[in-house]
Amino acid sequence: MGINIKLEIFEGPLDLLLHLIKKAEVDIYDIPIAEITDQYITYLRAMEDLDLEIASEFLIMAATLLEIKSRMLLPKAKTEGDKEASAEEDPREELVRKLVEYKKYKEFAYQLKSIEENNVIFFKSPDIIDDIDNSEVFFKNITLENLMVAFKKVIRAYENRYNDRGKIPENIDHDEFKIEDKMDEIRMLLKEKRRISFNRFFERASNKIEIIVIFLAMLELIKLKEINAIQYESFGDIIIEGQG
Amino acid sequence: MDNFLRELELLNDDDRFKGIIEALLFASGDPLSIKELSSILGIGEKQVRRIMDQMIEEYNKDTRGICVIEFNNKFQLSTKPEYGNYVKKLVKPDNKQNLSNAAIETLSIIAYKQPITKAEIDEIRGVRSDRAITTLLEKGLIREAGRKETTGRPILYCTTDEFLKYFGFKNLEELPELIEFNMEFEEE
Amino acid sequence: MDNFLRELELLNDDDRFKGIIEALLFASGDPLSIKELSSILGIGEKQVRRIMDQMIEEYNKDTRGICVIEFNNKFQLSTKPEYGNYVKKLVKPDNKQNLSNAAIETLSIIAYKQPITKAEIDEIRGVRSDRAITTLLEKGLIREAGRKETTGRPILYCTTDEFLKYFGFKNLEELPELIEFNMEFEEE
Repeated sequence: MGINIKLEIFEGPLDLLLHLIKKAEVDIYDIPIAEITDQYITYLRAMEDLDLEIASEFLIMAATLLEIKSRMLLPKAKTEGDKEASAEEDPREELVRKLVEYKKYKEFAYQLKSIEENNVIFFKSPDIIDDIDNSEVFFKNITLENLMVAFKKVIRAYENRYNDRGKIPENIDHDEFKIEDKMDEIRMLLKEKRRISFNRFFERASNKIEIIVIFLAMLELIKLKEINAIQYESFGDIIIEGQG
Repeated sequence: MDNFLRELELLNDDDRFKGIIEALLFASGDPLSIKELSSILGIGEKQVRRIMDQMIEEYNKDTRGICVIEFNNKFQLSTKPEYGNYVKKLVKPDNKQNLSNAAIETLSIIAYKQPITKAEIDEIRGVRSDRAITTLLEKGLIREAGRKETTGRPILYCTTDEFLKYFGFKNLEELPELIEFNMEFEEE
Repeated sequence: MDNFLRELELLNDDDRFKGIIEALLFASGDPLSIKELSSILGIGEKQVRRIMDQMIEEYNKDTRGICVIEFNNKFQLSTKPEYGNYVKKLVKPDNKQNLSNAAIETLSIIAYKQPITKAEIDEIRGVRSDRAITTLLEKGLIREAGRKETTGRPILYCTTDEFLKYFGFKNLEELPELIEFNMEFEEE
């Protein structure tokens, strides 16, 4: 038929069928079964071509459609011309019933979805209510362990943020700076440039603690004979020099 | 005190009770039932109901950013939906990832046909709904509601208070109307 | 647009802004500064100030159970103190209560890093800790310990004897050790 089928995600065979019916602009109660069956199968083939896994439900529906199609081709049983009776024997009836039922919920789901999008509401966490009658406080949820876990979590989160920003915070003195790290930094700097003024190492330090840690790292490297500190004149600039 | 006087006094107190109820709902954060409010305030449930109706009305004013939501005779304060986008700038909605199409389809069937088994849902949707059901259970929008007395005694599912809250429904009776209206609209 | 017209337009919007501000204060829980409100609403700080003054006034009405409290140009919603006795009835019969996660986090930081300022705690937690600090002060788990000799001379906080008693520490040196031990244990 040469229809260009736009691949969409369908929730199931009924969803796909509804889509095809809507696209063909035909009455759901009088589906041109041959046409719709062809389109349905074309769709499955397209899925196959794209190596999409076709759920078994889709295949079962294809079989059902083919069965209905062939039953429609059979000569009609001779009835007394009673229209109602022949309508009852319509092989599409069961399928139509299912489609109509499914459509009802699909529409409802659509409505819920739009409510969901518009009903963005927020609540407030409960107040912590004081019970002043009690001189002694008891807490259900804090033990020493809780406190430590909370601390670990908060510090870890802080460190992650700190790494992300690459910015040194103000006023915080804790074990942010490790001698090992500073030793690595000094090694790196001396790799780029063999001789560096002593003072330059401290230029970017954010606080006293960091300065001390850098200094300790330097002493450590001197002890390990990885670097030399040279002062050419009294009170003159100290030059740090790498060994390698 | 005779009845007439008592009634009069209570009426005058309504305003004060409104203040107290607002304080209670605010402090609680969680929903409070008519029963709880009635017992804390020391007034009848009917009076609580009347005051709540007035409060819900009064919160509708434009100057209010919060409102009283009601579901299953419980009340809770929440921000108004129309300001949701502003609040989002400030507070990350926890867990407020929108539901998948499969989940919302499944939910709409459960909402309307509850209590219902998985097999019955699968039959209506024409596909399996296991994943959708798990998601809905995790989100607290549905819950298990006993077992159907039939072969295999399958689990029955129904919606929760959280479901009502999530979609802003007062109670389940509102739903059929919604779906019926939807159908008529469709037919035209 | 000339100034007069602009002023007029803004005035008409004030009511809507009041609603948005109430929603923001309600959902945030933490205090919000004029600056933050101004940036979220996209209006000037002066206008925010004017609206806040009106709001504070309006909340004084008897029918309101909550009010806006202001400190340091920051605003927060709170239940009115006169309804405290009713609010207390919300507390479950047993007198054990939960400390919020914010309070536990804040307490753990103060315990380990004391003396420490609020700004430093905020920096570590990445959020404001005003409410948590107030709670901990009220519970007697922390106390003010002088001021830091730096710009603004901020208040320093440290834990109290009550805190030690509660956890049975002999002295504070025990705490870091315990944490260190625990951390190592965790890494394995």
